[in-house]
Amino acid sequence: MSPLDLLVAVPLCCMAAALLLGRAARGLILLAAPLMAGLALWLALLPPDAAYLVGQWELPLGILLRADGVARLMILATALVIGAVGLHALVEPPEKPGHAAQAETFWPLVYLLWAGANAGFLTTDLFNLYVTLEMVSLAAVALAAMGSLAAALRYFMIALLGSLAYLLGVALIVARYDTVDVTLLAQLAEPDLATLMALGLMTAGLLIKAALFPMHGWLPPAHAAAPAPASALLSAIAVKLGFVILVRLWFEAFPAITGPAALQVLGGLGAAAVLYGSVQAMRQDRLKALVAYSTVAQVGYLFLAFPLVAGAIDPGDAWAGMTLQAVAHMLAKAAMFLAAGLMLKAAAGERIADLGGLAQAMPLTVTAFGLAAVSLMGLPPSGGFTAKFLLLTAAIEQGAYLYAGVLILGGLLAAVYLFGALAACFAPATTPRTPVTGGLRTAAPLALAGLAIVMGFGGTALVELSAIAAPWAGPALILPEPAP
Amino acid sequence: MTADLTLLLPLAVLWPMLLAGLALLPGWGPRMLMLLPLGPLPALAAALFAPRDTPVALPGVLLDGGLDLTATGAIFLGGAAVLWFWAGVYAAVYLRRDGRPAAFALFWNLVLAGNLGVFIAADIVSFYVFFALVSLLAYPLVIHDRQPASMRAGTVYLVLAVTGEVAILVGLMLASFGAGGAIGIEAVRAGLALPSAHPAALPLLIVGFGIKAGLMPLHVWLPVAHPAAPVPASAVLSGAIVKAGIFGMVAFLPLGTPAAVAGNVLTILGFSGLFLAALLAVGQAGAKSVLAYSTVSQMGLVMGVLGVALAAGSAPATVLPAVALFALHHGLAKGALFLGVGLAPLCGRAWRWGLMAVLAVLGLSLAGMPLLAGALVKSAMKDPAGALGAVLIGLSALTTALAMARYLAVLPKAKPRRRPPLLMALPFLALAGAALWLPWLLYADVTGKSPLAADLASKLAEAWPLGLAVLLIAGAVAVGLKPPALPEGDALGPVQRRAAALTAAARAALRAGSRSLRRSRPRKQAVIGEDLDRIEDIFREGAAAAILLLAIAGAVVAASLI
Amino acid sequence: MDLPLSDILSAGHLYALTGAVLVGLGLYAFITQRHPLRQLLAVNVVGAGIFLILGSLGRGPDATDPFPQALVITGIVVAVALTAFGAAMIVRQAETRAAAKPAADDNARGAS
Amino acid sequence: MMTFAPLALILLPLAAAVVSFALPERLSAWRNAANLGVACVKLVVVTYLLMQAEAGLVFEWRYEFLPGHDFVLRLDPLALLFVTLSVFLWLLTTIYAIAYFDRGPNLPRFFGFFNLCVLAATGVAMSGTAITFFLFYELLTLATWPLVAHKGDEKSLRAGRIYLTYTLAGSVAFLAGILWLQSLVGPIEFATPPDLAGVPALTLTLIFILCIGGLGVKAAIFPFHGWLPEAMAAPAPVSALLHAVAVVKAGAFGIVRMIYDVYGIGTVAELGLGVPLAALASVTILYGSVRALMQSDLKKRLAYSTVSQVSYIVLGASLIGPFAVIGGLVHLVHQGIMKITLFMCAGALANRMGIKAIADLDGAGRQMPVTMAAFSVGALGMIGMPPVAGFISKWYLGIGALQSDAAWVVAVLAGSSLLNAAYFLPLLYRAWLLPPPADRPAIRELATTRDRMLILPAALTALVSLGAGIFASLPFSPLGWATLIAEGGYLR
Amino acid sequence: MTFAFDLILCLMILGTAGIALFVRDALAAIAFFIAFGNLMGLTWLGLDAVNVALAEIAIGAGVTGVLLILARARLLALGDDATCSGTPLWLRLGALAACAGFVVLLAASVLSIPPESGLDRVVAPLMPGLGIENRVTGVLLAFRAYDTLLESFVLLGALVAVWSLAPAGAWPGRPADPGMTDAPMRRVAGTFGQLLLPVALVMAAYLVWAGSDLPGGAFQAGTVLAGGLLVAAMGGTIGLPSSDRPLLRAALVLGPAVFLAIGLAGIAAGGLLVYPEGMAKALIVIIEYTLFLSIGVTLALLVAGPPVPDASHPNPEGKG
Repeated sequence: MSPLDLLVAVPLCCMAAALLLGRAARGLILLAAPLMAGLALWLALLPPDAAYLVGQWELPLGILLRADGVARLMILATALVIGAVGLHALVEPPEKPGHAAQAETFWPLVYLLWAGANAGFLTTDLFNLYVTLEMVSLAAVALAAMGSLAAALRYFMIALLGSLAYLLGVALIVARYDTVDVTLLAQLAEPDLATLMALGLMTAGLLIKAALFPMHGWLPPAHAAAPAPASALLSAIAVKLGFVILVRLWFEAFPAITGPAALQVLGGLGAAAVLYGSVQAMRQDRLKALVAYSTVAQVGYLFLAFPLVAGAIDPGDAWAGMTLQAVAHMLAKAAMFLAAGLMLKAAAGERIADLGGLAQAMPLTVTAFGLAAVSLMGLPPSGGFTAKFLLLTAAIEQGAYLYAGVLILGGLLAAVYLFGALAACFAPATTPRTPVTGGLRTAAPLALAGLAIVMGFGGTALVELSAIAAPWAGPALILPEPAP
Repeated sequence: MTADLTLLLPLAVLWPMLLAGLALLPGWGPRMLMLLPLGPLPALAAALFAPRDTPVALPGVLLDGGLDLTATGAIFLGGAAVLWFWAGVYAAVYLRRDGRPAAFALFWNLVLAGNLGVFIAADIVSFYVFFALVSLLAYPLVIHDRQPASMRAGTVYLVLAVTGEVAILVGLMLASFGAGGAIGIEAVRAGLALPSAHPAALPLLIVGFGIKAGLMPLHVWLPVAHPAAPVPASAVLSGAIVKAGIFGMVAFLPLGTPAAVAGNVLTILGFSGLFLAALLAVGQAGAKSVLAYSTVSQMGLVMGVLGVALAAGSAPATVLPAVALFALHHGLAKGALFLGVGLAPLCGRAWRWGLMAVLAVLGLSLAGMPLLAGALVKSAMKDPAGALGAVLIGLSALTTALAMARYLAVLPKAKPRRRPPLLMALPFLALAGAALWLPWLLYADVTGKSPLAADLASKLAEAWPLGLAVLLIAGAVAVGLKPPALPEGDALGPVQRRAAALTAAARAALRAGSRSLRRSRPRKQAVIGEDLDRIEDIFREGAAAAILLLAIAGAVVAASLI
Repeated sequence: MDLPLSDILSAGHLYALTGAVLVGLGLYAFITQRHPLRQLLAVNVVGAGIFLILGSLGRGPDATDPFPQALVITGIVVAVALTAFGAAMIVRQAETRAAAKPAADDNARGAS
Repeated sequence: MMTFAPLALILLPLAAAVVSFALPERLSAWRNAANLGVACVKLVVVTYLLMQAEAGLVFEWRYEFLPGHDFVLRLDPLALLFVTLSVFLWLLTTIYAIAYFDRGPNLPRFFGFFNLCVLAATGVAMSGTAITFFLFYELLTLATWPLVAHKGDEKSLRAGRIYLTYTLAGSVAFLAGILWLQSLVGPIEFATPPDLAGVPALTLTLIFILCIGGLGVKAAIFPFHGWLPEAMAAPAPVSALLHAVAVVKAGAFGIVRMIYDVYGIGTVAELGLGVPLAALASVTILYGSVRALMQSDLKKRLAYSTVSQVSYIVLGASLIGPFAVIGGLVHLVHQGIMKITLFMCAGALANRMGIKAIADLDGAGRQMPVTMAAFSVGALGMIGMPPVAGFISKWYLGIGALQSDAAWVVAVLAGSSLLNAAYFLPLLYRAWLLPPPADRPAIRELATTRDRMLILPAALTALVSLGAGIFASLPFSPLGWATLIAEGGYLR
Repeated sequence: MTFAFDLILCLMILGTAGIALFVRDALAAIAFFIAFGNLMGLTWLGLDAVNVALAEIAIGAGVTGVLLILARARLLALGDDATCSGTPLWLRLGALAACAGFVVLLAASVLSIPPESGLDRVVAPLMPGLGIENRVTGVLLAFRAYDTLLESFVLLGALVAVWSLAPAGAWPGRPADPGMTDAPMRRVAGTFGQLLLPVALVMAAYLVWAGSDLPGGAFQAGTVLAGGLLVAAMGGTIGLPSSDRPLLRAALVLGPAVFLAIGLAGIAAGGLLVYPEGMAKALIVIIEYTLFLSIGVTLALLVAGPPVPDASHPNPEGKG
């Protein structure tokens, strides 16, 4: 018995059960959320070398599941986010009015996403990652389609392209090395054309999935149009899988062959994403579009961290900064989308200018939005701050002033657009408000935002957690002995 | 026993403050007005009985300040106490129908406290605090009747007072620093004498005290403010409060060490004030204005003498007693003259003649009529004043006499058949008596010389300017010559108008400038916005994604190959 | 009949090259085609090319590696699943547009 | 056990904030009780701590919030000075705010953030490391924003936006500065200043500029002062708080920490950074005064006055002389007490009689004599009129400037005093000497409990500012405490 | 097979692919795509990968082709003929340059890798432990069963995703009738379907059984089953079920669920998807049969598309 398999198996069981239960499947989340949170916690507390060969088949062939720090943090955050979003969706219908199909299919898709994300975070197998990537993409596109079909179709096409690029890279790796396991590739990889080509293709494909500028085009329309719980899942989780796979590729499988210049390509794109996403976010007059562009900017930080991690003498801080940024963004962005959904519903409009009076009408929801904004802006005390602080420290220590500048500027720009939205809530109401509050509805975003803030207090523990079995920390993973 | 008597010093300032506090109690205002004379009594006691040069430390107050009564200070303190006392008695009657007795009592007592405190402060911080108290809180007294003229006068007063305060503050800072951070007045004065003293310290102090004391170009507030106040307030303003400025100079001028520049400037300004102000006084239409200018003139004399002494490096002991004595006489006499202005309308017939007689004697005394107290103190001043100074002082009798004649001429007409109330006449007479008597009494003590030692004949001979003045007045009256009508505050009006015009111009320029700045902001935002939209549309295309995918893959490969 | 080419180009490489060209063709079509259904078709061609590379490079002199074969089968199934979803979306989008258009036309007519 | 004392000072307002947020409006009495109770308890704690500190004890609480970066709360004398000030003024402001709002909208929010501000200000004071300082500094920004935008009208929102733009830009500059410095010398603890010997002078200068620039935004140093007058859109208790204790003081306090506890006097002097900073502070002093003179709105005039006055603290810190330090530190307290008096009075005038513009002040002294008397004391103190406390600050600053061979500063002080007089005295003139407009109804100033709660805090601070001046050399006076700090820390 | 055969096959593949991609008419494009798929199947045969060949022909060409035809038909009914649209020349040239460069790079990479069956050596010794012969099945259902497990859920997820597209008012409901509109044709299809369905069932069952040792397996078999079901539905032999039928749900979930259950049961034996010694073959067969059933139904419903509003209740969002 190990959380490594249960974390994938439980959501799959839930998906099957949801299909069997039909409409009654909604309540399943009441069981799944605590169960998964418990499993995720269990995972986080496992000994550092926790690993697992599926079916006990040895490596070049089999699939290795492993709980490193990144996986632990991401899975914990995923459990919290999906749990909260699910509980929220229990009382706040995630579907468009009248779309019974969406109401029913929402749940199996969520569990598919959950299983896919967890499987992806845990596995070290590149092909297995492809399958999980598709699980997540499929669920994500379907969830996005609940809002805008056109946006979802565009998302689908571009995501498909990304998947194929990744698959092509995997194909080259399989052919070249006869294995797709990251830990093995770390020992085998050589900087020849095929490997580089594979790395380039996989990277480019995954950047699409991660929505890094300039491949982010699909994200804002899809995330902005989807129902709030769906948007929350998309922005929080779907884009993170691409990021995690890239981390596996660049820092675990191929650190030996990725040159500093290549890292600068990613870092540069990340920096550009921060600035571009922020500028676009500032220009939006619809709340959810703003939040979606904020995701574009926030994703930029993740990649801006790549050269910082690689360039650090002691990469622990930058690594933790990168990981915590992902986690903090998950929590905060999910909270923000949920809150935004409630606010827009109460405002009966989708523009920022419609938000007037909400600070009075639904203070807790606006508080959740505000707390999430604090984390996204990187203001203390929050997970976002801890992450940016670590990254900024690393950037300055390395003399990477350009990145440091972008980190600082990005926070400021975020403040400009997020406070703009927040301020709109304080404006007097133009029409009477019918607040949408109460119970899980408000509690979910508030809890998530609160967690994003609380993260700021547990910095040391989180940094230590992120460092578990990190690629830079020491020798490669000691594989468990196969059963006799 | 001595220790107990030193406590008179803090009591001298705390007692009026207590009275001021009582005035704040609702309904106590009129009562406190009656109690005004009580204020200076502890100070009087202190001046008489408190031991000299025995500092009283007040730990914890301000910067660990203290009080100290010097011999010179005692004369100032005593004179001021007498003046305030009688003026208080006068005020209690004069203002008995006043609409704001509480306010008057409050500020009267506060100013009193400040005024007395100035004379007994031992450290510069306390000194400055008292000085500010007397300086600024006199403002409500000036504008007490709320007439437009008073308000205008008050504004002028306040502007110059604040300017003076700042000058003094900065001067004291510089001086204190020059003295190694010491705050004792003696130490600071010694520090000012050092070559290392900041060059700006002394000029700033002279300017600051000069404003208060009516040094010539800085005197403009005085002729407008003194007449504006109620009569008793005018009396103390001109008689006692102005002395605070003089005392400041007395306390801080580093006498004994030649300071040529500062001394000569002070001399020139002081003596020119002596004559110019007196001449301006002749041109005034109001009795109080005449007196105010006369004060400027008299104070000019004091400051001229101080300037001479400063430039010459005369020892303090040779100068200060004379100055103190002169100030005492002037304060009491001027107080009496002001009270006389208030009495004049109330004195019909015989009373008026009596009044005029006393006033004339006082005027002659001020002018230096031999055998009167004024001549005595002037003669004391001539020693430190140097040769030229002595001549000038002698000549000033002419101008002073003219001014006094003018004063008598413009004294308000009496309403028929009025007789002054006792409690107003008594203070007047008491002050007049004190002015004429006290210098005689103290002369020997203070200067160490006998008041009668000088040759009477030579004194009479020196009084020729006074005789000339009498002739001139007689002539003028005979021909019906009228003096030119000069405005109160002479140069003040034109300067104010110029200043107002300048301010308006500056305002307009500023406004125009800021408007032009605001206008020139280009509006390009929309264009950039459209471009951004277009870029974003491109990114949303699958084709773009595909090409970018290839480009990024290529870039990663290329970058790895580098 | 043996072309001299066969000396330098094994069958595995030949199919792999074909796969590479298929990927390129598919990509080109994906970029230049506008209709989503045609793009979907292009994506399928790209996928086929990739599978071909994957499989053919596992073609040894005596046997074909079962590992890439299994991956290809998995890939094909995933591809068909996605294609089905994509096709359904394309059709639904067309339906929605068609449903919206007459209403818009009616409005236009009513207005004029 | 007393190691937790600093933590308690943080947690108490947090508890009050939570209670305020949580209690619904109908339980406002409980909320008020909680706020006042916590404020009183804090006062007791601080009094106790002061007594302990007098005995030389220094409390410290430490927690490693990131590897290598400690979160340190440390109550050294300087911290205690600021803490005492904030705790004392907060109690009064709370009383005042309760009366001021009475039954306004959104009060749970207001009091919640209000308490978060206390928390942040206390935290800023007690921060033992640069990072801890930054954390609270930023929290302060965030907690203040909803207060500035409290009214929610166009003006307030605009003010909030401007406030944030300035302060966030400032804090990132500050963050960049300290991180840069940390990357060179390791974590910065105020108690043990870092060894800067190996760092190139240019780098140090740049870092100094970044940090001071960042802190200078909150301290409203020219040209970063723009937010402050705008923030006047906030309700009066907020203005009082922003100006007197929390925001501007945090900036000024930070500058003091930077100069004395991070760089050290020697390094600052060596780099020649003191004089330019003093010059900038001087420019701010004069500029703020001139701008104040041009305002027609009462609160705006007070705001520009704050711009001017806070730079005295910076000036004192940058002059690097024993007296100047004392002057700066003591002005931190004096300005706080006097300015809060002025703002509470301005708020009371607006609240009771609707007086906002200076032109409306006519006759206010007759109708609200206690308020105006308190106002007058504050104003005279600002001018530097003895014996109100402001005079003591100016005195020390002046002497300090001379000690540091910067006699020109004395001229600045003099000019500023004149300008202060020029913009404050007309207010007093109007209030006391001009008749009230005929259409203004007569009021009884202290009729109800609420009126007394509104006005008496200001009267008390006015008395305190008088007392702080008159009894300046008592050991527990602000001056005494500032001297203790200076002797203990900076004049070695 | 000779090199020349390989070469010609490759050229034909490229040719059909080119036509499929660039021919104007959509139906022609799809037809060529199906041809392309079949040629690909041949290629896989040429590569000695029969399992893949079966999958490619059945799924890659067959199911995908039907899917595309059906989609095209539905689009055509809506007035969208899905023809090639003109793109600007600069875009074409740019794309051409980019793709050509990319192909060159890719080709160079591909050529740098020697084709060899590296992992065959690893797989071969493990096969006896499983008790089955087909190495591909071994990889699919044992060594990398985890992939396959997830994949089966992907397929299920795809159906859920398709269902989620159902228009308002169509839930729960049946997919649009894929039946022939032409009556004679429908009758032919009907008859054919009555015949084919049982045949398909039998054939599929055989494919599954064979899959253990010979080429074949659950996916290929499932496709055959789906084909049979679809043809039967076209002819009206069977009606497509409503999406909320419990039996249907059970059929869909059965395969993945059993797979998952067996995988979880393996935890008792040491870990996820661990087959106890000696039971591997039996378990694999169980998985294959259940999976085949579910895959068949899933694929058939995938092709059929999302439920549509009941014809008796006209819906404004329905087909025009």
